[in-house]
Amino acid sequence: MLTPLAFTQWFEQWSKDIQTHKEYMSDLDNAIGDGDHGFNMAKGANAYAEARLTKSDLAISEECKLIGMTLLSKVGGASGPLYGSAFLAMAKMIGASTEITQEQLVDALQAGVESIMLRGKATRHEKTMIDVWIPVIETMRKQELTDELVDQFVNDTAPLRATKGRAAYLGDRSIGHIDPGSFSSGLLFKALLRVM
Amino acid sequence: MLTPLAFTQWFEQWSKDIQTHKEYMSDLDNAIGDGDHGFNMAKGANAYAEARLTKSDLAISEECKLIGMTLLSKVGGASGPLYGSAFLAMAKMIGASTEITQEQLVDALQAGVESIMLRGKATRHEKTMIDVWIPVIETMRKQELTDELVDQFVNDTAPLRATKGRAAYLGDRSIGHIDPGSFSSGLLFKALLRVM
Amino acid sequence: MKKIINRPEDIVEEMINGLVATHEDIVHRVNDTRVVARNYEGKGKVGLISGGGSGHEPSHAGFVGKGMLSAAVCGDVFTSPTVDQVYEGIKAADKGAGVFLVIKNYTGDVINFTMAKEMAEEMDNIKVDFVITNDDIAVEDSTWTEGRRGVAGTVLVHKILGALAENGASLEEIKVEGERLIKEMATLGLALTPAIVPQAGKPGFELGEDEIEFGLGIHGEPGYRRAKLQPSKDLAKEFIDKIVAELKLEANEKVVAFVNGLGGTPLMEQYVFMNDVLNLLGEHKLNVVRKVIGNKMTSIEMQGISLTVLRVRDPRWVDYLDQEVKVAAW
Amino acid sequence: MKKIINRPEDIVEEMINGLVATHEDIVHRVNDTRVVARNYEGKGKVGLISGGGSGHEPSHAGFVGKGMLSAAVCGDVFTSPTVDQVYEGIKAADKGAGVFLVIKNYTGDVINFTMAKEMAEEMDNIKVDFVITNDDIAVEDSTWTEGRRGVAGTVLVHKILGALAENGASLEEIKVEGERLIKEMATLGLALTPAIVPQAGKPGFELGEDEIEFGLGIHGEPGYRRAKLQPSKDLAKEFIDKIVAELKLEANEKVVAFVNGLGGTPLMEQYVFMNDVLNLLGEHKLNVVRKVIGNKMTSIEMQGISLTVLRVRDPRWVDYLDQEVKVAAW
Ligand SMILES: Nc1ncnc2c1ncn2[C@@H]1O[C@H](COP(=O)(O)OP(=O)(O)O)[C@@H](O)[C@H]1O
Ligand SMILES: Nc1ncnc2c1ncn2[C@@H]1O[C@H](COP(=O)(O)OP(=O)(O)O)[C@@H](O)[C@H]1O
Ligand SMILES: [Mg+2]
Ligand SMILES: [Mg+2]
Ligand SMILES: [Mg+2]
Ligand SMILES: [Mg+2]
Repeated sequence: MLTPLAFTQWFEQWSKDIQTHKEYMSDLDNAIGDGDHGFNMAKGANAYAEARLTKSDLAISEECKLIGMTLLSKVGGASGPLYGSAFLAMAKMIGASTEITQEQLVDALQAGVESIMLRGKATRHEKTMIDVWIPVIETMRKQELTDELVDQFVNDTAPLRATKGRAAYLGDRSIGHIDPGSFSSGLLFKALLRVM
Repeated sequence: MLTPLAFTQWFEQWSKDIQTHKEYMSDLDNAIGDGDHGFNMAKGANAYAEARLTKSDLAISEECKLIGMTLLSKVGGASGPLYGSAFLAMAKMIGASTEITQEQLVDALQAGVESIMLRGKATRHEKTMIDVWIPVIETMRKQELTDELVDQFVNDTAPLRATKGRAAYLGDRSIGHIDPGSFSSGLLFKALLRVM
Repeated sequence: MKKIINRPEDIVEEMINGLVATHEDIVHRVNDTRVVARNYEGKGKVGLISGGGSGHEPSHAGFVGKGMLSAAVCGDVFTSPTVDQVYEGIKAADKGAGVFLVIKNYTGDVINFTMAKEMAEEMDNIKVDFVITNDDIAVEDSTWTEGRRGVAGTVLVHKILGALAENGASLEEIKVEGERLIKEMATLGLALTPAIVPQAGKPGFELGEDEIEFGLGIHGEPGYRRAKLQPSKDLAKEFIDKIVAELKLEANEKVVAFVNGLGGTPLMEQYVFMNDVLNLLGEHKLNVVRKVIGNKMTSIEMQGISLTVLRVRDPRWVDYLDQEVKVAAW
Repeated sequence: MKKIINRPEDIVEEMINGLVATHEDIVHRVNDTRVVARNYEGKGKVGLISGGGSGHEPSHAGFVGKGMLSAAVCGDVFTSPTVDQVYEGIKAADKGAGVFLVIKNYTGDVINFTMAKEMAEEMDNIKVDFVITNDDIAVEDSTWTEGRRGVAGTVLVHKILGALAENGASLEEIKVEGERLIKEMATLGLALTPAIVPQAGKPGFELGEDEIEFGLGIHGEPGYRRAKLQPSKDLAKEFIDKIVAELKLEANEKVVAFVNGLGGTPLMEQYVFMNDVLNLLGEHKLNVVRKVIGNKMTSIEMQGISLTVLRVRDPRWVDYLDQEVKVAAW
């Protein structure tokens, strides 16, 4: 069972990891995008940490809504509203539950990725964060997710040719580079593994 | 006696020498001005060579007027009208004479430098071409002018502090650099020595 | 990085403050937002909104004012503004006749603007519609990918739709005209030097001493080809051949030529380039009825230029281009 | 040298051609000259002329048109135009009421313009008068030397005298106002990077990666001090302290603040700097009644900025600044 505390810890861990890797993520984005992904996410992580300070005793869905609204209203770019809408979809799916099972969590993540796909008009294999979310969800359903597998999903975005996001403008030249949004999603799921 | 041919040869020699030293003169100007003196003078020299092609049998004063008008109408900057007005003043002084003595030449040069001083509102020791014209004229009167002396007058501008022209904006920092206009005037007088 | 700034993280805030103070007769900042809105807006007029990442000045706030935009929403440098900021912009621009969004085709812009549209529709009952500009033909178009980027041509869309809105056109009419317009324009750009995003502190890419990149986007997105620096004439020819082919322009057609400076290229070079452009368009027997020039859709301090050609399908477009405006930068 | 040009020796010709083609509704080129003149000029109106070396675009041709200049004379890059070209300009601008020259204080400009004045007076009986702008307080003033340079403040002189001329002022009235104006303005500039004169092909000076130069002229003439790059606030403070002292500005006086980009500095930074300038002028309790911003008196692609402050001695100056114009670049 996942408690509200687990969600708080999850997002706090993710925020820290984003800060740690912000330069690297911007470098990844520099190679095939506009070089701001790390800064965008770090801004969001900061804003979340600040917003979190004034809140206590949040239910799980409120916790998801808080991070979702924060990313939506502070990050901008493509990643802000995509992550934002994913967390809002998760909040909606989780509803009033005070604790949730791992299965319920996977369902919520599924709702999240569907929201990303709808907003981003993207499917799998287009070299976006979706290419981490989908295999992560599949593997979690089988209770087989590990840090190594997450890293593998992230790295598997490198050989893909981007057809969505800024990297799509590079066509074939996007091949060989890890997708920055996939990396930040990788951090999200590794942070989740630590609190589960 | 100086013939019209001598004047033609004089100005042609000067034009060539300007072409040869145009980069160097612009470098001098770069140090204490805006770096165009060589290009300005080269443009004038080219225009003079071209204008000269369509003329023949010019009297001395016509020859002076041709180079004066050419510099005035093609060079711009400070040096164009200053040199231009000097040659026009010389033309006026020489008048209808078909040949002139060295003394008459010196008088003409004196009229020339006075025109420069009037237009440039400058006197001696302000680190301008005037600092070559005046000692050259003095020495020519004594029939003592040599290449070495001309070079010395040019080099003597280096220790001066500029109070006229663009170099004046540098104040003390103009000290130690040769004045570009003095250098081109040096070429003028060395070319004159070759035809005298 | 050499810039006249204070802390990189304050640049957008300070820029907006400087901008609204400078042009206080034309625009103001909507309190506590990243929205620059015009001072006087006709009642019952459709609001016209644009925006995007900052760093493209005078786009977009420089085009806010009578006859052009109603408001501009300023994101961080090269980063699309957030949903709630666009939503604030929509609310500020709404005078009862609906709000029209001019969105440049970037994932972030499209998502944030369209989510804001949904919010305004659902929560405030404001009618909102939009057009997505995609004039940059450097990137191949395909419905399966992101499609083409929206670049300098967007400024012509602001001007023409701005005039239309000022003249009282309905949201539907503006939508129709917007969709027609974007089909008739094509842009290509090139860069001589990269731009430095203040927060990154280093250039987004590198170019050799004599190298240029054709087809670069306004955020430093890679272009279609690197090449040695060439005479302006040859650069103009490369662009015009591609644009004429893309728009299938034919002799005697009327066009607008827009030479845009990317920020670090002086007007002197823009005029030299325009001279070549006009000569070449003349060789194609095109009738260039209007010329627009200047730094309008920039990429911070990038040295480079873009050329936009608009086919004048409708003679009124020229009237709309000519119509008087009161904005900082047209 | 990375520039969008053809042959360096053709740059001014091609630029002028591009310029008059782009703004054909406002200006034209006087045949076989380097003179850009306005299309419509009131009969019996004093002609107002400016000019100088090229490389300062949009100065000066971008200010030709109704309400500002009658004609601009374009020299080679950073080189004063020749006497005969200025003379052509005077003839083009003369409509019977005389011609007024706005000359920036450089030996070359002063000599060429004043010799042309004499030619026009003697040969064509045209009444000509002039003012010599010298707003750059970076260089110490002295009647024994060249005095101060004329820089960006010249643009404000064009605007105010242009309005006056348009309203039918006489040559004498314009002279009086011109002389009053130049006493009330002061400018300081700074550079982050040098400019490259196309014909020279290399920078006129060098600056370290984190170095700036205070007081640099618009032709790359050396300034008064090299320093490390500093926050915009501190740059603004250095300039404002010097300008306030020079003009002896006192609390509650009315001033105009003009932030000018030198060519390579994006508008984003200019607004940030303006924000700091306005805050500091506010601290001095000065009443900034008008703000002007943009690349108006540039130095090719130089990155840098200048600040001009004009004390409003006469309230009509503000009206003249506000008066409508039809020019390419105000
Ligand atoms: N259409 C899309 N669908 C899903 N994810 C996307 C899409 N476009 C971009 N992304 C994700 O967003 C990341 C880029 O985010 P970021 O750099 O913050 O925004 P921007 O591209 O606006 O600069 C990409 O690496 C990718 O994973
Ligand atoms: N007021 C003056 N009187 C006499 N000579 C001057 C004056 N000002 C400048 N000069 C001369 O002109 C030279 C510079 O010429 P040039 O570089 O062609 O013109 P500019 O200074 O307009 O760029 C100086 O080196 C100096 O010799
Ligand atoms: Mg990015
Ligand atoms: Mg010089
Ligand atoms: Mg971005
Ligand atoms: Mg010069």
